[in-house]
Amino acid sequence: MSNLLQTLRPRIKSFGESLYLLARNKLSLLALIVMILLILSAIFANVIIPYPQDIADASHIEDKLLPPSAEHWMGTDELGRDIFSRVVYGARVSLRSALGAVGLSLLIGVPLGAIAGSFGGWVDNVIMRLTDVFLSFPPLLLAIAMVAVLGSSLNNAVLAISLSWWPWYTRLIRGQAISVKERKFVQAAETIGTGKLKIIFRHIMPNCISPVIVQASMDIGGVILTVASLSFLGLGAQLPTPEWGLMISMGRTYFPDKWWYCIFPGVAIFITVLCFNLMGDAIREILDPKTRKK
Amino acid sequence: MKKRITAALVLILTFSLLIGSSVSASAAADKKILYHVHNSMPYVTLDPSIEYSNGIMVLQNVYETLTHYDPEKGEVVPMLASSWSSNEDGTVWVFQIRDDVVFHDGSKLTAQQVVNSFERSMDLGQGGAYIWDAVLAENGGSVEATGEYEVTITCGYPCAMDLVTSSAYAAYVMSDSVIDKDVEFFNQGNDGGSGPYTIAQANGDSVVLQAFPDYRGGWNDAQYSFVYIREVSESSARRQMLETGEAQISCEFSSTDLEALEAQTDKVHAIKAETFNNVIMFINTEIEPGSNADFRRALAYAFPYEATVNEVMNGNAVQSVGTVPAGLWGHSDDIFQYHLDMDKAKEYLEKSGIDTNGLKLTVTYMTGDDTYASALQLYQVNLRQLGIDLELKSMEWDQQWAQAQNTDPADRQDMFLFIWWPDYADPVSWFTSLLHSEDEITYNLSYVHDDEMDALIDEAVELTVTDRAAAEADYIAVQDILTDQAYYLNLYDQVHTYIVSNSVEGVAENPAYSYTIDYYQVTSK
Amino acid sequence: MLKYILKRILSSILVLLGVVTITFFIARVIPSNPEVKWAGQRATPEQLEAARIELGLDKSLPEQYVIYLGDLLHGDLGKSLRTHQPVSSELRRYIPATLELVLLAFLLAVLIGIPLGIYSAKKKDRLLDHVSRFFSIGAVSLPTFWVALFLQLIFYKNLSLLPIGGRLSVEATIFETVPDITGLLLLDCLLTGNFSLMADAFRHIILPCVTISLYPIGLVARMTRSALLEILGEDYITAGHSYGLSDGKMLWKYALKNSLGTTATDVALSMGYTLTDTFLVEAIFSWPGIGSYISGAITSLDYPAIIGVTLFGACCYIILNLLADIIIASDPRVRL
Amino acid sequence: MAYFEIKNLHVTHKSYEGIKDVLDIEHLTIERGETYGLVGESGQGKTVLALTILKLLACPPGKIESGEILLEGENLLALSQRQMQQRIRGSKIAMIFQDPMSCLNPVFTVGSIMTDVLQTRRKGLSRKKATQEAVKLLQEVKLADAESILSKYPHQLSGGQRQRVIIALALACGAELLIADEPTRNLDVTIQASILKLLKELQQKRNMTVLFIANNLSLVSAFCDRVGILYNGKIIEENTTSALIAAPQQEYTRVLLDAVKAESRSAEPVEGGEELLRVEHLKKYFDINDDIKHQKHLCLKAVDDVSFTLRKGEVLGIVGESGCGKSTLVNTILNLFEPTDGEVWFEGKPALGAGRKGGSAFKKNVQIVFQDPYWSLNPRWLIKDIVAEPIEVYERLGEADKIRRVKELLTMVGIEEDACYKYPHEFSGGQRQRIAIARSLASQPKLVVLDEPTSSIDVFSQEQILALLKDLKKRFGLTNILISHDLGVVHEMANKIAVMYLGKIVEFGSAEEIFHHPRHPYTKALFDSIPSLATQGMEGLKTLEGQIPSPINPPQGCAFHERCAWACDRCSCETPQQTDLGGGHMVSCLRAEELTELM
Repeated sequence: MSNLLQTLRPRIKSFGESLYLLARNKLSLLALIVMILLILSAIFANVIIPYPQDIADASHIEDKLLPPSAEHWMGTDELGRDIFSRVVYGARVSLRSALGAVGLSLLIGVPLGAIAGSFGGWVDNVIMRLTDVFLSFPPLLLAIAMVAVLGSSLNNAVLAISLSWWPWYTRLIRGQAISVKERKFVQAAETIGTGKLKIIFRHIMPNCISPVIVQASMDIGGVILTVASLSFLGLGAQLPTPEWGLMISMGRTYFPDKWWYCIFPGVAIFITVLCFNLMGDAIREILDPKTRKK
Repeated sequence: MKKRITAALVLILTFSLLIGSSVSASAAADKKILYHVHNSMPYVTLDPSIEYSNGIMVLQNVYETLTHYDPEKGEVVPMLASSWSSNEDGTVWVFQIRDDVVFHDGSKLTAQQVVNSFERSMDLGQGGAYIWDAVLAENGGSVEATGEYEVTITCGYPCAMDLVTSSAYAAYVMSDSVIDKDVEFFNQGNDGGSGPYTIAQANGDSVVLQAFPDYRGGWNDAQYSFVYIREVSESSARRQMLETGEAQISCEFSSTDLEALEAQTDKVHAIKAETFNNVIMFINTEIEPGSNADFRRALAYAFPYEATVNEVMNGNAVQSVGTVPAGLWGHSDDIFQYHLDMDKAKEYLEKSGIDTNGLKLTVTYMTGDDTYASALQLYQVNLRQLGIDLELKSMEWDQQWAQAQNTDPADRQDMFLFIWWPDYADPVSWFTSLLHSEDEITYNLSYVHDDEMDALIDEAVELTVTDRAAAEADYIAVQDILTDQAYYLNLYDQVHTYIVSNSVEGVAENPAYSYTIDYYQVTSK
Repeated sequence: MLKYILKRILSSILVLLGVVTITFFIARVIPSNPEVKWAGQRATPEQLEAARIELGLDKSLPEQYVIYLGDLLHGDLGKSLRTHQPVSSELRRYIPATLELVLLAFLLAVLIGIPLGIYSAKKKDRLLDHVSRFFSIGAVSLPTFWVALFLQLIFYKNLSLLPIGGRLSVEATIFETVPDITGLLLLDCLLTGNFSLMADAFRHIILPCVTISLYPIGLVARMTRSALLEILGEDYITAGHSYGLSDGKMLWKYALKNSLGTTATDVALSMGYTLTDTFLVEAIFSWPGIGSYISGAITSLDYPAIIGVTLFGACCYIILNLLADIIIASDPRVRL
Repeated sequence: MAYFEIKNLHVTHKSYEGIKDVLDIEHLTIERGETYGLVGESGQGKTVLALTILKLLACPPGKIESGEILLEGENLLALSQRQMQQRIRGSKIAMIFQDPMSCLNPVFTVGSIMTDVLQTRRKGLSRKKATQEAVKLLQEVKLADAESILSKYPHQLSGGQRQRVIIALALACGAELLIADEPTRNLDVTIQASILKLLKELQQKRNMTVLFIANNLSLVSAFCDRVGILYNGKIIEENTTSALIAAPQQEYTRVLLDAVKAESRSAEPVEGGEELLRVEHLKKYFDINDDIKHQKHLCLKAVDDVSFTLRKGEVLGIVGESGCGKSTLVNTILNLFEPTDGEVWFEGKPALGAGRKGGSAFKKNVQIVFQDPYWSLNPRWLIKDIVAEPIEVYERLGEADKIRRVKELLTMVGIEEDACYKYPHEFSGGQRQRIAIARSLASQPKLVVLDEPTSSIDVFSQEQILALLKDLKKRFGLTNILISHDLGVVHEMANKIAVMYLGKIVEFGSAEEIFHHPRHPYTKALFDSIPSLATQGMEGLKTLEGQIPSPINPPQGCAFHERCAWACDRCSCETPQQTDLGGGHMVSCLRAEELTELM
């Protein structure tokens, strides 16, 4: 921590302030706006999209693979369904699964990390070895194994991803916990005689959480990408779910003549992930210049 | 430092872009290469007794069988065997072997080597080895050399051995020099065949075949001295390779790639090959609602046959009539054919008295085949009109199969999308494997148990050898029951469309040997 | 130091054992019938029984596990159910291709990523920074399998500048004697001085390599940038300025050296994800590497193969992780 | 024309709250060879000024609105970064930073850092020459075996050594103006003195001009010719040192003065009641084993055989340099650490080993107030929860009663009741310390430990906090243990003193005894080395030479003998025992008797 300029370094207090800091960087601001739009469209998908029935229960084989046009902004797919509708709806699918995966990993990773960091000793050792084991699985293979056992579905893919993802948070939290443990208010609690568990979960964990939140926000993008990859391999979402990765894998057989089929979902992935990553970076720089996946 | 490395890289890059093509320039002149890109690995093993997969597209050109199925004639013709005969009940078969056959290692073919080859397959008991069931010692069969060029095969029970010996699986004849070798030996690119080509290289994803100069058929300049078979899974990639003229033969294109290619008549032409592969939809007849015949009929009427054949398969398929594909004996065009008819479907649904509200059916299909996915999604839409919710489950074959074999019928799928083809030109496998009731589930995945059918099938198998016409009649009778009861749905027979460079002619696929091309017949213009 | 490394290696082995155990048991609960795969789909019950015995499936799970571990010690990963060949020898055939790809990709990552990171750190919040940030973040935001399709279209079909896939041209495979010393084709060609072949190999590796390197490039650039920014905020940098040291020296000598440790770890840890990408991309460029192999193994649940590849991946990760830790440990600041 | 001159310099800092002035200096001149002291607490803009002069201020968020900084008539603010780097920084103006650790690049050896600096300054200086130069410089700053230090990494050096290296670096390029920004801030008092002396010498030798920035007047009084008081970025008062101390004009200046005029007030001795706490032969060793730099299993003797008794109503002040084991001692008594050996009796009952459960009675009775109120309160909790935490543990109280109790406590420490529903960061340091005190009283303890209770809060609050503590002590008949390096505070609060050195209590006794007749050489040295207003100029400042030996392998015999001015051969072999000089005045020095006369 730099002591020289401490007096000058802003300490984030309010939400407004973080917004202000964020707005100073045009790129991040743009990302923020797009991201909000994405989230909104994900929430209100059914209202926005022109052909809601094309999501699941319709097919117009007669007008399959039409190029983009006034009534089909992104053309139609091999069953004549409106790609625009499906891409927009796909935002919901991707975001939901990404949030699910990250949330689940947090659920597993954070408490473990807090316990490992606070207890130290053999508990710490066991937990950290475990994280090593899970980290050293190539995520894809872990996913494959999971899916092979549980059958392929979007939820199982999400589960699989969380399984390969939680160790990152465990590591991060542990690091935090170790430093927070040294903070005086923890010692104070000890002198007061507060119970160990209460100290871990009421004192230490809440004070570790912020960098993890930052990390999580940065990970969303990556997770969306992974979900797409799994679906691309047929290990994730099942038809006719309009999942972007799945759409690309269907569309690539019609590439390049029917370019629109696999371009638009790809672009959608790119923009979404880009925005989340940009935001993640921005948030990290604002809140906590020190946090990094390690 | 960094600078130097980057400089080096740039250098190599430009350098390579400039002279990269020189390799091809130097060689291609004298030796002609036929480049065949395939959508999946060209082989799994190269062991002629074990391979039970794509490998036959290689082995069929390297090894030979006693007999060979001729699709024009619709019967088996001599290959290594010059002639054969059997006793009237078809339990003893005598094959006369050609005396002018030379293996790639230079040794000459004798009856003993035939015996050794067959016994090798039986001993290993892998891949297609089951075809020798009737010959196995425990079933009272045997293979022996009854002369230098005469092989006598004794069967435990009547069996059309002339058809069996034409099989592309487990029936290849190989030189003694490789009899005791293991899989690894073969996968390293060694072979002991007598066919027109020898294996020059085997790299897992690709194989190089080289003309065998002493092949008894002889060689002319138009034929190719090298054949390069390689996996390129992406349809679009294979298409581009044909467009640029890099490759000469490929098939299994996506509908759009096919359209695009067929349009480019200046570069390539299409060759359609009817196959014995047909796609079937099993229905779990052991539990509600699949156990209800009218309900099954409703399902049958709701399937979008035409759309699938024309739109999804883009004409690379024909709707099945009965279960035996056209071109194979046992097929009849008079068998009843279902067509998409939602009114009839509704009608039968009412008849069945099945309550559809909240009714959910699962269908399992093999991951990776987009045409299945499309067809099923269409089906899904139709069924929804009947108030039935169809859930698509893409699975790896093994899981799919394992689930289908679940001991508790309720834990199995409701429907199962399935592709079947005979290992040799005999319809028997559809009936014995898919329709004959069995005590341990293997391929009867509608779980049919129909005594009438069983009786007919057993009879037909007996008759196959002695009175083929009668056998054919029985099979047709079975198919009538099948379609009436809709135990499973016959969806369509595949048509393989090869895209072939205009510089090449003589490409043809033999339906009895799926995906195999007799490169010996292929010549350049 | 030595003691520390030994200790780390020991724990790595422990981790590896964990991986093996988990994969082994996962593989066993996956619903599949290995004996059928071994004996053929239409095999008779007798043949199936024989296969079960040959594969040792008749024994109890713990027994099988012990046996498997025993074999593993002798480097025996069992036989592939599909190809009936020892997995170890098959891996030996496919791994070099993948390694060649990944190593080259990481080389690119370092050559492009680090300078990029440095410059955008130097020009923080100026245009160049925004551009490079956008690029590096964009690079990690692209679905690789998607990029691959485009590169093919552009460089093969439209420009017909580079081959569409594979490791060598047909003619090269058939007529040239391909050297096999290290298995890294480019290197082997260099060693044997066969430059025309090397050029051919190089033209083939460009596209897949570029595709795969996107992710690490972006990552390295980002990490370098943030690491540098962090360090440039430290007191000793200000102090250095006050002694009149030049900015260049500060950046290139002081800051960079300090930042290497963190960057190295991040790159090492990101390896797993890069491997995943490789699996996806190899299929598209029909690159005869571990990716194509695994996808084959997966479609037929050939679990000896799957475990083999998993172990390979785990080893890569563990080794890289070890290296990273050693890099950090060699940093004088660290006193664990 | 003055040598160095600042004319209405105005610096602002832009942040979310808007633009705020950090510096607004109308006029400041320093003549050549002069030592100018700039005094103010942290946050008053001292560092900003230093950085501005060198043009190293981060802009944005900082911004130099207007003004001139003239060095020999040349306006530095007009120069470009490049010119600054080439002509001014290092060669004309050099700076010494407050935190010696963070100011040396940890991944380079001292040698390479120094040669770098030397070579950039003097073009074409060979590495060999540069190294020789470096050695010279290090010797000049009185670093023994300079060669070996060149090959060391910063973290391998002690604080004092680092600070000397930094000074050497500053001198490296022959700067004439030296800006010393609290150069002794993070150093032990005894080291502090020697560093100051060194600076003084160097200044005279090289006849440099020094801008000395400090946060307390006593240092400046000893060191500087003229003093300026910096408050809210403005110089509110300026005068020659003596004059300023004699007649401060501003209120703020007065407070600053009071803060260091400790001797003025002293605690009234209380008649100790019955014994409350007895510590017997308490030991706390820490195991050190280091994976990376494969050292063999070592142990650090943080607390080494400490015994004392504390009676009801007493206030025991524990003094000693940092690392002497004060805090460890307390933490061990408080059961935060497992003691390696020894006994602690509370009200005649064993307080240790009783473990978590049995100990709770003891824990209830013994509470602690920590040094830094910023980290001693959980930032994520509401004040009510923080203060109520002990109540939660020891009493079953309804929400309503709890709140009532909390409010009582808060009013008691002078915090308005509606603080309950606020978070710590909404309060100033002083207020937080009050809240911490409220919490410590919540469980109605008998013994309250005060760990540097005032050292990290502004001078204004310090007074009030001390007053509050005294008051509370009276009201509840509390007994206190007070840890502080600030003798002023100890003087004011404590009526028993324990002087610790390397984990041992070297002297123990009543406050006035020890303050007025210190018997242990270390105690004496400790007191002398602390600059006070009394000592004008550096001469009065006694220094304690040598580094504090590492507690990992303390010297044989008397741990202090290496630095002791009175040491004799006996000291180096014989370990002194505690001897009572009467009136419970214990000293562990072999020559205690004879020294009474000598010192």
